Amino acid sequence: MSVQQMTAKQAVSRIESGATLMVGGFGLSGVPFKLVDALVESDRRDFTLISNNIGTPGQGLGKMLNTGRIRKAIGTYFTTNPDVGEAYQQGRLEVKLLPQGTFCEAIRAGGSGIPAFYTPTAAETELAEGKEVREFEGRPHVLEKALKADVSLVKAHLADELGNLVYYKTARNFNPLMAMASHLTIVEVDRIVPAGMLDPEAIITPHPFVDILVTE
Amino acid sequence: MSVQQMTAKQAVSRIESGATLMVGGFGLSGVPFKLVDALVESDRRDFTLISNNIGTPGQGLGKMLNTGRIRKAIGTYFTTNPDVGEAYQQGRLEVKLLPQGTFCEAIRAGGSGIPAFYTPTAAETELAEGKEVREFEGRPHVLEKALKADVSLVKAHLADELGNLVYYKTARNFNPLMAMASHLTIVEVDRIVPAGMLDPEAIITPHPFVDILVTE
Amino acid sequence: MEHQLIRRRIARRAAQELRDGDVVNLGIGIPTLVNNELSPGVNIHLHTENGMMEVGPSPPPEAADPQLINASRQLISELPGSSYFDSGLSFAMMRGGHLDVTIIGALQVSQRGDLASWAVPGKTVLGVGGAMDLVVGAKRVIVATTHRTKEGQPKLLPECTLPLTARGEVDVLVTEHAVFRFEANCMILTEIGSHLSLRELKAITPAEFQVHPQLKVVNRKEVFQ
Amino acid sequence: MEHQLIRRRIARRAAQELRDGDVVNLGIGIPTLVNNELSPGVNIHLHTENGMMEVGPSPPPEAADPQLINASRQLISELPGSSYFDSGLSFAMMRGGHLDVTIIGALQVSQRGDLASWAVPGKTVLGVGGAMDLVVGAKRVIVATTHRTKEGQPKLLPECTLPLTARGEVDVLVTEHAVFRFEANCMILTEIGSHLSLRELKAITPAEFQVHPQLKVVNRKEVFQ
Repeated sequence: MSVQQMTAKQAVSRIESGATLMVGGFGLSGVPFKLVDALVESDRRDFTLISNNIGTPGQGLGKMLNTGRIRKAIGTYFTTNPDVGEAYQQGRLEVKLLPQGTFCEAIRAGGSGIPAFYTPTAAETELAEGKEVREFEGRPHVLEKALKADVSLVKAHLADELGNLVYYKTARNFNPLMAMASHLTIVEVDRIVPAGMLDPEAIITPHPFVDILVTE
Repeated sequence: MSVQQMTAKQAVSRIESGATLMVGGFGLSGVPFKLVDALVESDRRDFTLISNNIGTPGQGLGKMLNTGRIRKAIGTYFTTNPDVGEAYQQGRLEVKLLPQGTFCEAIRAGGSGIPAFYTPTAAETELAEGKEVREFEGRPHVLEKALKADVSLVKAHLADELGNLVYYKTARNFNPLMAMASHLTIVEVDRIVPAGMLDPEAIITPHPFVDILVTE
Repeated sequence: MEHQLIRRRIARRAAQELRDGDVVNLGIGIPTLVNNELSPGVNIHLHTENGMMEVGPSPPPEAADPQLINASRQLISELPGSSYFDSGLSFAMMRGGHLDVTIIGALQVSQRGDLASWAVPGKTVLGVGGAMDLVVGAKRVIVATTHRTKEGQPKLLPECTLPLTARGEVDVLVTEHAVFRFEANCMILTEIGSHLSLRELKAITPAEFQVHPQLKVVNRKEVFQ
Repeated sequence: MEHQLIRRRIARRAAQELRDGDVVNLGIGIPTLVNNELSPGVNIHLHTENGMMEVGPSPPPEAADPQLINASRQLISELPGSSYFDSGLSFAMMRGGHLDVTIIGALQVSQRGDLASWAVPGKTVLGVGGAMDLVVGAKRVIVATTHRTKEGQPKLLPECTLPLTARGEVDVLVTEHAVFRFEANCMILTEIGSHLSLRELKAITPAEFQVHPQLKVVNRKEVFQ
């Protein structure tokens, strides 16, 4: 399908309450702030959020947390926002913690048609509790399931009109993985350029992964 | 470890007879011809070859086949070289066939510390015979093991002095995956440029995957 | 040649299944002809599994680049918006459901939508390529094939006798005589050429199929040309 | 501050474990100090798990770019030969054994080389980050930590009591008092500061360790400074 261009508000209107959302970014780098803000301004809620962290207090995804939109968070490092701990303690937020490499790999798997894989990471630790363990090459490995979402909110630097994406420095992080792993991929970009303006060798996310481009 | 620069002859002298080799290329595009030729000129033999195909008669890996260096071939499409069929029929060559997506994913897994994964591809077909099958989301999936090698022979376009790589058009194919998946990665490049000359956003294989650069 | 004309007719009819903007992978054989038979106003995005999107046409000889090929090892060209990626991402795209359509050839198709397309009878089978991943992964699988083999053997069967590419993944089957759709593993005839009767079609089609209540009878000269 | 000096000494001693050309990931805390304490002639390649190789130093304020950060969320800069990649490739690099060394902090280390570094006692544990993958994947795992906690509790124990990061993966352990190596799950003292006796070291080290026959006694002022 060809990509569509629209405003952040129009784009987030495609998201339903109760959806599973992936949101890119590490710390505050590579977060699609406009899309997150538009979502905060909408009436949508009750999300399962798949994101490495939940911003900082009142910033980025922190806004979504503080307005009570997130029911469950799957990620690796929520320690940077003390509001997360508070919400968790008060039972307002369910949290599922994964090692960061497992988190990445599960999202890539979700986007790649791989339902599950084995990883040595977290074997014989608390984070492997309740998970299947199996030995390969004499070492215990944990069976991890793919992560998929209804919608991904992605931050890229430039897109061409077809929806091909390039990223910016360490703002790339989880964004290309999440762009692959959901039914609807909404991408906030700094600028849209004509087809042919991006180096074909340097395109990180080819357009078949992308559904909607937002600039505003 | 920092990369080393040397001739093709010096590089292939690091390869031992009986080694498992990965060799990049799809058809004759992206094949490291100089490295293959240097290997054919050496006295090394008895290789297990992991490569999508085995060239064409007398070209590329076809030379290795015709000089009796390959004991076993793991790949996806050997039909383009009739010599492969002949060697197989005469019992000179063992062949293991994988679907191309499984082949790619197994190599990526090998380079990524993932020992095994499940894929829907080939489920309920002959190529799944003898393999573990498990249902995910109501669909049968095949358990596939990672592929790793002692040595990878890779063709890239440019390298910088650190060993960062960029590729050329569809000659990229399996090369970046194979660069990750072996103990020793030898890369044939068209040219080596000073560090800083490649766009950091466009580097496909970062240098930690690379051991030896060959230009000649 | 009559044979070439039949292949082109099949390709043209298969092309009519494509929608504007579809991301498409074309297999070896008849499917490669589809790109020349697109309906007016339908622009598709061509994927090749050796690692490229927006595959352009064969270049003039002086512009040909032996490093730039498609999965059929044909020389191709770049278009505005083309991108290159490694085979791992290419197959992730396929297996992960990011291709809208694959059009693929067949040796046999069963009445429940199984496909056999890789293992030729009586030959040592040393090539499978990307077909299994394509058929498992693409959102819609369109088989474009002659109704029978060159030797006149049926290809549309109750069960495939050749090794399977995938089970139950075919969505649409286009031959020079008819179009079938598969729903819940049932084979449904939706279109038949006016040059043959339903009885004649059944005689050359061992597969059991239902006839769609709104069966279209189309003039082969018009629609299949 | 004595505490800052101790941290720097640990970092400097850990830095001596690095070889020229090593690809290195530095964890949060004392490990981040290692890059300023490298021995002359030792150039390392710094990896940050949020997707960059050849991490450069903190930029001057006017050149700072909030989108360019390391895994500790500190502002960093580009060097010639820097590359960016997604988190998936970054962790593939780690887990796949392509990093030569990780230097990482610790809450506890056991005598068989188990590491506990992520779950702080008495707090809700809501962050694990990349430590587990780093420790499982890097070819050499160097722990750089104070010998005891700020409260004077021992960190080097027969068994970790805190949740594990990984079991049996520590190769070298550097504290302000000593250096230990782990071989076949045995903890071996290879170096001790001249400011304390073996008996004093044992008194603050509940972990059982062997003493290397060529134990080095080093002047803390010289080597640990």
